[in-house]
Amino acid sequence: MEWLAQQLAPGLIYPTAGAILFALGLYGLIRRHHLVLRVLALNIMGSGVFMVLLGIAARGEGPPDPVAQALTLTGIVVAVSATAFALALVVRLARITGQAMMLPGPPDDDAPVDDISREEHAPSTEYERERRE
Amino acid sequence: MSDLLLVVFDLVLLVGLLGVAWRCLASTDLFRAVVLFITFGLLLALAWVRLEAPDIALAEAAIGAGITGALLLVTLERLRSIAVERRRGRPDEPPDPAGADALLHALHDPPPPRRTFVPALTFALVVGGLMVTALWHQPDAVGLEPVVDEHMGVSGVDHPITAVLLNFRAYDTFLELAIVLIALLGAWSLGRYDRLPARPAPGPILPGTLRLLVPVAIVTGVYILWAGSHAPGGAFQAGAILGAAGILLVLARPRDLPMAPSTPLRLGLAAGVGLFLAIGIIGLFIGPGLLGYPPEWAYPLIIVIEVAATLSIALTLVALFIAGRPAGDDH
Amino acid sequence: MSETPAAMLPLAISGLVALSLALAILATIWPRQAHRIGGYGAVLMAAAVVALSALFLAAGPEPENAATRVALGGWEAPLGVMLHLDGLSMTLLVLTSVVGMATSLYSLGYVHDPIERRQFWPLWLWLWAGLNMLLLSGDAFNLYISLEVVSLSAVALVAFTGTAAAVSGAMRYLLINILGSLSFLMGVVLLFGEHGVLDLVLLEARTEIGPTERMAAVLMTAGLMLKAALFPLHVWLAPAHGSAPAPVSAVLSGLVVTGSFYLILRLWMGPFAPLATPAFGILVGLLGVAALIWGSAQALRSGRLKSIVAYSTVAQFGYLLIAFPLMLVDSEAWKVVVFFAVVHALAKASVFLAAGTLQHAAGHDRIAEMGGILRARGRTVFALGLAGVSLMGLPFTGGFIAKYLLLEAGLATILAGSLIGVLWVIAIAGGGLLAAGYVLRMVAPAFHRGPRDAGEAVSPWMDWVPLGLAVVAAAAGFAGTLTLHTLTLTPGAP
Amino acid sequence: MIANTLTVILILAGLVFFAAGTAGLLRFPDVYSRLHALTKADNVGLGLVILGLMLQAGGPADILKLFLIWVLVLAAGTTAAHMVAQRTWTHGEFESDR
Repeated sequence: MEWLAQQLAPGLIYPTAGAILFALGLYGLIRRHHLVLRVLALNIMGSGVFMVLLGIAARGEGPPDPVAQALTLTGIVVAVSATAFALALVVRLARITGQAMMLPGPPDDDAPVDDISREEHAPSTEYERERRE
Repeated sequence: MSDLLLVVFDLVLLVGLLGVAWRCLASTDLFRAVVLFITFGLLLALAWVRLEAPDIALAEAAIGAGITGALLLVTLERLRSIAVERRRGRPDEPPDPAGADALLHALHDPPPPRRTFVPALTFALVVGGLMVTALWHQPDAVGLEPVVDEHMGVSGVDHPITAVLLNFRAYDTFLELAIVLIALLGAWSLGRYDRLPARPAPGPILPGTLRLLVPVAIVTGVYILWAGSHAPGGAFQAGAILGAAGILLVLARPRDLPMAPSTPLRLGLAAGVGLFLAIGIIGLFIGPGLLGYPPEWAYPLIIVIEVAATLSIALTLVALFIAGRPAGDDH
Repeated sequence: MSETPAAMLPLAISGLVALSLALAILATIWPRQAHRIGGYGAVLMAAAVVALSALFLAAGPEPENAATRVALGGWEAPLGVMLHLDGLSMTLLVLTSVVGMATSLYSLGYVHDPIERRQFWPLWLWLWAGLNMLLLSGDAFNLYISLEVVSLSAVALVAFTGTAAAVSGAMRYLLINILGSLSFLMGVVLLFGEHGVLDLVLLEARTEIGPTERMAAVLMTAGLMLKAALFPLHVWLAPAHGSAPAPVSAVLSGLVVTGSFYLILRLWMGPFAPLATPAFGILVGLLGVAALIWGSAQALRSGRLKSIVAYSTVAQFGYLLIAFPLMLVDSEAWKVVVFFAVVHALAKASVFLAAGTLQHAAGHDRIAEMGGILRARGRTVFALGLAGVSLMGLPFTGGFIAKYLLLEAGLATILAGSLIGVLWVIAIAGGGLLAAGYVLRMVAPAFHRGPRDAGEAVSPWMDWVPLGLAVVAAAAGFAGTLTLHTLTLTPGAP
Repeated sequence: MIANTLTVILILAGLVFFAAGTAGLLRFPDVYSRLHALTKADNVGLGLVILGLMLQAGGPADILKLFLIWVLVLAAGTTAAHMVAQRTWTHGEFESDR
């Protein structure tokens, strides 16, 4: 029993679980198509990374490594920023195209070009509506 | 015996975490996925406590589960209202014929095609397996704890994580504040603020609770900020709590938000990075180098930076929740 | 304060970082003045980089200890974050400032809607600051943060025109970028778990081949390859670069992907150097050949000016992969590769800027309908052609020198007894022909008979800046010796 | 010793409420009865757990903090339940809830 407890020290099983979370997120990212789900998958991958890092910090006898913990804190804040921006993009995309999925394939050669450098540029009707309001 | 109990606890927690993550990524209903993700965040906070990282647990609960959860939920609500609008058509526009099942697509993701199953699974298994192998070969405890410990005396604070964040690796923390700001600039560049789709329940309950909770949140935020110099806590956790209070206030009145005038708002958003850099540049000229402080001044300077950072983070998180840029910005 | 250049160098390095950050913050606070801050700031930043490079060359350090390391906040590694300047980062800093200044001046004319201007400038200055920090960072975790600064601002810049194509391209670009960053971060974490340090120099000293190093190398390289759009992880590039506003495309294709490539190079010359085996090199080289063929084929097929340029980035980056096996054989080859990357970045940026001017004049960028515009706008077409010639590698351009040196390295590989070197040489020479094909597709309509139509009026900035940058790209060959000399001041160079 | 025993008993009692609440959440047919099960169980269950923990607290400050946690959860839970109920009343149940 003691031996088992030693083998399953937090410094080992948490990083292992973190690696599995990372792989799980990767799997979800490949398989799912809805953009919100993809953002969730990336967040789960990120949590996996943080779990590995904190698990590593907790290895050994002494107090946990404060540098690793500080890095994790930084990472969490970066993750929430990226998530917030990604979600804003998702909403924008849904507003323009009506879809919260990725448009497949390479750029369309016949799609209209919006050139912001031109005076009479015509952005999406959505944008115009916003301006009129 | 207690060791064994802890191992059992660890295993149950980790299996639970993996199970929740799996269910989240496998669900076809987006709302369910988001709720499971928030649960996942709270369980993670528990895991961080178990790994002796109370600071991270606080941050995870407030930022990872709380703020991210709120962002996800409001995103679903926005997607829903976009789909509803498309289905109905607008006053000056005929209904979108393709929008008939837009609502379905907005908040549901059909089960993925079978043909990606084997390749995706194999790929994930290989990546995960290799990482686990690498981790199992690693030595015990090689971290920087002793180095940090040695320098705590000249860091200006008593809490090692705050010392790392705001002194030893202040550059990272500065850039982290910058990233929060850049995310907001990015969200603002996408378009103007439009009304939040959620309607608050009419009645006295919500305003009453807010009158109670917001002051409590402010007190808690300030306490956590102050505690950061000697105990778990600090600018990010405090900023997240204040930001959450702000989001609650925003949610309570989605119709006409009093948008702050552009320049003061932007000053507030950039106060954290601005002050941080200003102090950092002074450090460049008086000796310790860019983003350094003389040891005797370290404590007050760190506190000043943390207060500004807390304010900026709270404001930025609220602004990220609102998402569009304020109307006053375009005049 | 002592007066010797070597003693001034740390101050100058910190000063450059502080300057680029201060500009970004000022533009964030006062978006109404952001174009002025950006315009004057670009000149200031270029001047700062020139001063820094003069100091760096004057300091004339011995190659063995050429890296100048600055402890931020006075905290030396492993506790603190170190800035790190050597010949490699200096070269790319100069490149960044040249392309950055050109893009800024161009944008003064290109982005003129007052509301869009307020969105564009702060983000662009953050992107520039992020690139500077990326090139100066000597700490693995700090590199991750700098990468995030770069990618978030780059994505926002792709998206901000608000069209379906741009937003969709940006969305894909963002997901790819986050995935790449996370993969990179996982590698950093694994290395930290093994060695307990984050500083690249310390990591290099402790590296030995083991499962951790292998896995970290795979994760970090794959993440960066995603970001650099190196084949086969390139599919996102054309939608993002092709649908972004012209100055943004120029920066993305010229600087951002080059920044990721710089990082791959830095890692493989530093901590991962022991892992590079010939078989691995050949695999990477084969990917490069595939990239060259695929990218060129897409560029030859595409009907739009900016798509052609975007696909040519995929193709040209194939050279960088082909160069990998050469580097393993010839210890001097890596300098040639960096020189090639620099010349490519200059040429590619000017092609994108010129394409932006033409698109502005025409209101679209469909090649088939652009004949009139091309015939009327000789100056811009000349810029396009001149930069294109450099991409092809015709004599007397920077591209020629770079490709000549690459070929030389390839031949050296054959002489060293490696038969596969023949393939590399054929690919390097043949890639030039393919490039000639798609460059000709872009400029050929200008020489056909037909009506002229100048289209929409163009601001002087948009008229002259592409030409200036194209001249710089073509003339870069004359800076070859200086570049190669600067690059020798890199420690740990094989 | 008595304090320890009491703590265990109180926390176990709290857990029973939590288990009942969870069972109710999973088994009850509609939003209102689920809310009913959940909130009652949460409030009382958490109260019992906190009461148990108070016996182990280091001083009055800790006791106060624990008490505060309970009060805040009560307030937040009540409001949240109210809003869920109100939303269901005006908009009907989510498709996934049926």
